[in-house]
Amino acid sequence: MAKTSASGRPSRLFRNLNAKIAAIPMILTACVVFVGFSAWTILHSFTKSRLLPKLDFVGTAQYERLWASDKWLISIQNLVLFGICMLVFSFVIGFLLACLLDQKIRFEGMFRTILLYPFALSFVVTGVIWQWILNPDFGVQSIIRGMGWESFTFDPLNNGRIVMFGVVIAALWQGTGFVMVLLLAGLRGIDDEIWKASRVDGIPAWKTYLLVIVPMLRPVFVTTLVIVTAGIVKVYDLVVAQTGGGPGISSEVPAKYVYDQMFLNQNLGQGFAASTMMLLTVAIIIIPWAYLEFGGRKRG
Amino acid sequence: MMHQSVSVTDSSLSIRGLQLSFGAVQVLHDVSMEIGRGEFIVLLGGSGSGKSTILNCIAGLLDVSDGQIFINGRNVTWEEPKDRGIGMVFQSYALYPQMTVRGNLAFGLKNAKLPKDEIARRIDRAARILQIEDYLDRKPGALSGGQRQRVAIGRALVRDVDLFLFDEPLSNLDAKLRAELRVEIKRLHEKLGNTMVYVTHDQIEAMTLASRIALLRHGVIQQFDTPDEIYRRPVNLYVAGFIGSPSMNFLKGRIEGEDFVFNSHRIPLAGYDGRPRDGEAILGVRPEHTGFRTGTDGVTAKVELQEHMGAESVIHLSLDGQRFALRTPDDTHIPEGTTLSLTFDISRASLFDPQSELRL
Amino acid sequence: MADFAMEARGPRPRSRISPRSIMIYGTLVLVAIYYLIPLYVMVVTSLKGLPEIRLGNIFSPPVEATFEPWVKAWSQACTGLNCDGLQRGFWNSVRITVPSVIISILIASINGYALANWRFKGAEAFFAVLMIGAFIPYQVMIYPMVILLRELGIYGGLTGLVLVHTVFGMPILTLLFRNYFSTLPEELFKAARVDGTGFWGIYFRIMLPSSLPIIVVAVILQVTGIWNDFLFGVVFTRPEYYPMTVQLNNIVNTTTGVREYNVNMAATILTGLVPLLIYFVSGRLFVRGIAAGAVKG
Amino acid sequence: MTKRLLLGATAAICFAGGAYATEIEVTHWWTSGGEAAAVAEFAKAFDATGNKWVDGAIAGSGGTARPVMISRITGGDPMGATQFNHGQQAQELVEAGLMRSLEDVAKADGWRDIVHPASILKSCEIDGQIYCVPVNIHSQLWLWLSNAAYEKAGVPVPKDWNEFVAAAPKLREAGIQPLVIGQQPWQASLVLQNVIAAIAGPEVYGKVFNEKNIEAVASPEMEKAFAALETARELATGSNVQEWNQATTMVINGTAGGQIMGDWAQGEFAIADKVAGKDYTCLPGLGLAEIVSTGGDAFYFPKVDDPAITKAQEDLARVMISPEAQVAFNLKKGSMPVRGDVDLATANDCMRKGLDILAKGTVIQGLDQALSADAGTQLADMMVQYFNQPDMSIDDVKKGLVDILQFDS
Repeated sequence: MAKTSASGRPSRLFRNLNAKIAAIPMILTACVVFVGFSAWTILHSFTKSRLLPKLDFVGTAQYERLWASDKWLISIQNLVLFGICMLVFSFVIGFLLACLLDQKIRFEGMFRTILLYPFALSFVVTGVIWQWILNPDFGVQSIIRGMGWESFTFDPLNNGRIVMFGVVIAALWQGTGFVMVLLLAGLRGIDDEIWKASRVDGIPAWKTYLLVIVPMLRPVFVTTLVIVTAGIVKVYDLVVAQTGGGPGISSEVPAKYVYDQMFLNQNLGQGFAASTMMLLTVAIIIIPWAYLEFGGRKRG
Repeated sequence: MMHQSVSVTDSSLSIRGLQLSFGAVQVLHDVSMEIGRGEFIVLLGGSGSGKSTILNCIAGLLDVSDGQIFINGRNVTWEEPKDRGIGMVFQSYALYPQMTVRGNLAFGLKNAKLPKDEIARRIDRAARILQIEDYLDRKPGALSGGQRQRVAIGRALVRDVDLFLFDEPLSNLDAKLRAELRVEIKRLHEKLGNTMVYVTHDQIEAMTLASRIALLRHGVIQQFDTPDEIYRRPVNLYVAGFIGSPSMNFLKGRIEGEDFVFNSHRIPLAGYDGRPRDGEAILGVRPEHTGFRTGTDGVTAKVELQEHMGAESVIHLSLDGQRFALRTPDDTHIPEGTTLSLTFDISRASLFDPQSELRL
Repeated sequence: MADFAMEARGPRPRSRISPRSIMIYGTLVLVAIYYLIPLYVMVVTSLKGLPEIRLGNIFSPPVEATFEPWVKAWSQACTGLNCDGLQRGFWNSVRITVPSVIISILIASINGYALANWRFKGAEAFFAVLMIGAFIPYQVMIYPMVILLRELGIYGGLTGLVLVHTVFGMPILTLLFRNYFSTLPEELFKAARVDGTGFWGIYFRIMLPSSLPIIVVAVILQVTGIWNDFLFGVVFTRPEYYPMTVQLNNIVNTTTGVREYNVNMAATILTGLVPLLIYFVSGRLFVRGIAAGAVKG
Repeated sequence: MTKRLLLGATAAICFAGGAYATEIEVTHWWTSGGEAAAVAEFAKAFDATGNKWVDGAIAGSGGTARPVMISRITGGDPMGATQFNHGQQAQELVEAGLMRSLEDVAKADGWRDIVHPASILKSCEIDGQIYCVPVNIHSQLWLWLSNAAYEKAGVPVPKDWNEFVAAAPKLREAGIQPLVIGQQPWQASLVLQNVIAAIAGPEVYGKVFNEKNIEAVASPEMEKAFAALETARELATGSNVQEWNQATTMVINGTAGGQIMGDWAQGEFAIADKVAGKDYTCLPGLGLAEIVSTGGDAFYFPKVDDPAITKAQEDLARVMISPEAQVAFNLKKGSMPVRGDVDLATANDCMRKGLDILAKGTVIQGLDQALSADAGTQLADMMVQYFNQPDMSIDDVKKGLVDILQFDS
């Protein structure tokens, strides 16, 4: 395959030629879709495109409007709140469950399946079903009131101040199982001798988990973090199905803002500006990390 | 030793000015070797010395940054591994898990589109030589470590090539199997007469198998010579310290005329194999080249610990606060704290320049 | 990785009934109940008649179980003029999911293989871009994607949709395959090269046969994602290709008229059945594959 | 092109029924029982012309259906016809040359003479060309009252907004929610539209929304409207349903006194077997003014090359505006026909009221015709915030309204 020229050294381009050919779909996706489309989006965020994308530049007007918009600011607050809750709870609960399942218990497969099945359902389904369960008129609240506790109030979806927690409850129901499985898989990958060593040293189990196992699980945590965070940033269907952004606009999220601007308001420019801001935030967080994690590492 | 001197024209493998860098890190520095037909070359060194890297370059599994590689006089620097006429054996055996032993052996030959009967013939021969006929139809998962390594060797064997590459093939085996297979590899080499390049960190494997050893450190060849030469006349302190177990003892002192002056002792250098000059020097004496008797004259040292090995023993001493080991065929127990008077076999000792660390 | 042990490794409980094991099982049972409640509500509701739903509470079992809602959801519910329920979209969903899953996994596994075993200059940079791409909300990509597909001349058909699913599934799948392939012994790959196997030979004959666990993970992730997809299905194809989720949306999202909650729930369960089934069948392999593909970074 | 032909051929084989019929795909978001039945009338009438209606229903008007429609049209694989809210929303597609002008058909058939009120066809006109077929008129200006609720509270059913406000305390005492407003943004802006049109009057409404006259916002008439808005917020306190039909359900079962909603609410009453005048009362223009608004639906026809489809598009346009289809469709849909020369003998009380006003009363433009989609959504977002945040003052609404009008002018 290598084209050996007279000087002996073949052109760099032709080394691993097949590997490069095979990577063409990836390279095209990365360049055309992710870089190209992003550039297209950023470019159009400086225009006043409405129903159709047009190169009709208006400077930073879309961004000024974006940051003056209550809806956008609320969206961001909500996303931060949702993101923190999701990360903290899904990791803590997921890890605790993984540890429990890792205790040589009976029926492990059954428990695992129960914890994981919601992951197979779409967010739309999750949203609809939790909208129901949290409905104060015939869900949990009415059941508990029916049992005699008349003053019981639990109506997150109807209370703008706590609506995001209602969304978090549903999202956790769907996503924690997956986090649990990832971490469980990580736990299973840990050498048995670590456990022996910690038992010989007389370290209590919880301490071993916290001080020895968790640091060893770093790669799993990283992969899980990527998947969970990507899901958080993109959260849309769940909110639409569960609250529709309501009550009022108290459960709006950035992805929904983008979508609504593009398709309901017919203001593409504004939607693009919002997605550019999302993109920028993601890039600021991800690029240094991705560089450390995936870049600059060589085979030795 | 048949192949002590090799003419370039007869070389089976020739490496010229090999350089390799990963980014800013240079892994190999100007490595050159001429290897004759039928030689058994061992690349020896600690981890990170670049020994496996050289092997991978020879195999074509790594692209070199500079330099050339010739196999049987043909420039193969940029050839694909399969076209270089090599067979390779790996530490982890690297058997294809989903194929039977026969499948593993046949895989490369099928890729080369050899006729069926030729493939069968070669597999039969290899299986006979390696005594793996009985489990040709098993999968690698059903084999023991030793059996797997035989199959791995067989995979190189069936390729019917002149150059075999071994990448620490015995490291995953237990001590007993390792010793057995070592002998088998030696026999195999004598029987087939192929050129072999063998990477190991184990000096016993190196000493017993090699016709020549290339000792590497930080991607630089320290010494490339017969085991005997490396043992007798290490070119520098590193080589001297690396070869031999326990390691060579080093005494700091100076050369004054015909004597090596160490603390207040004068050790005559008569019979030294080399040309010492006056000045600072380090005397290297192997534990097995040190004699002793109980007594307090001359160079003396106190016994700290004695390791008994049945046939022989190693005595660890303190020589003016410095550690010193000696090896003796005598296994009689010498109590701790006994003062011994030492004598050195200067004809088999080495002197080094403390600055350049080179042998004088 | 081949002999990866799947046994639990925590400290072994000393006796069967100890305060410790009561705590463990107690917690697990409580959590399991929490997880099962929504499924229970869905099933129970789907078996009730509409009057019963209006009167009773959502947790009570049906007084008179009826399969009417299921029949209706599957074969009678109307979406627009077509009153043949979910079955209309079922085969379309299969037609979309099967090629999309196969092609997206094939391409992602080749990417992962090229990244893990044939690192060439710049490969990691493309991979990093791909990873960032995993965070971009899909909605943003709709218009440029429409333009791209139009220019390629594959807008509106299955090919375009398969391409879209392949592209958007690529980041996470490539990550998984790359991680998985780098856990396979590198010497195996080297041995194959010495044996004269090329890029594709190694991929098809060495790598793919060894990657069943991670393929299972990829299949589950992709089937779940693609089967549940609604947006791409409607935006990038014509009605003749509309997947089942379009009917589900039309049944569930219709805001005028009486809400037939029982039919909604039956439709929801029916739509979710395929991913759930794949899930239950291969759940054990899923954990194993995750262990192989996600654990080693 | 070959590919498209091939696909077309496959499709034809799949639907092998009408071998020579031209298939035309019609996208719309009418999926509920009543709506689908209405669409079926169009489909039936169209199929009778020898063509074939291929239904592309997608539930969820703006958010779901619109990206589909726009993608299909800009993606170069357009449907034969598509529902769109008429007004400013489709203008860009027309300007981009993606939509087909129906001017020839309209001229030939004299649409400008048939369609009543004329303003409804005006919304389809861009640069003097007709681009869409209006199919119905929905008035958004209605107050729906539960007779049962008032009976329970022991007060007579109000005849206008003022009585409604006066009766509210009695309802509260009886544990009934006086006014129910769903918490979706558009429902909140509907309330604003109603109070401005009914209390400030059609003239001021026109000045504010059509002319975007900033001074009009500060007029004394508008002050009254804003005061009514504050009252509405008070009356709606405690209502926590999301969707409009959930709110309507509360009116139906008497747990709420009234709801401000468009005439599509009638469908809900009808399904619950409630009779207008007996079980519920409908007040157009909050009972204060004889007005209806002319919101409504329209169909647009994307440009296609295929002459057969072009021909079928014309057939479809003619079918949609034909008197027979208009009657059949609108009876099922619960909306008013776009032509004054048809007789809806079977229309119920409320629809009669609407038709009467349409014939002689004042007609105003709906918000989605008067405002751009962007401004409309901004307005809705502001209004929903107003109804949900007790600390937001009416002055904020005034200021916000001015901003939005300036933005849109």
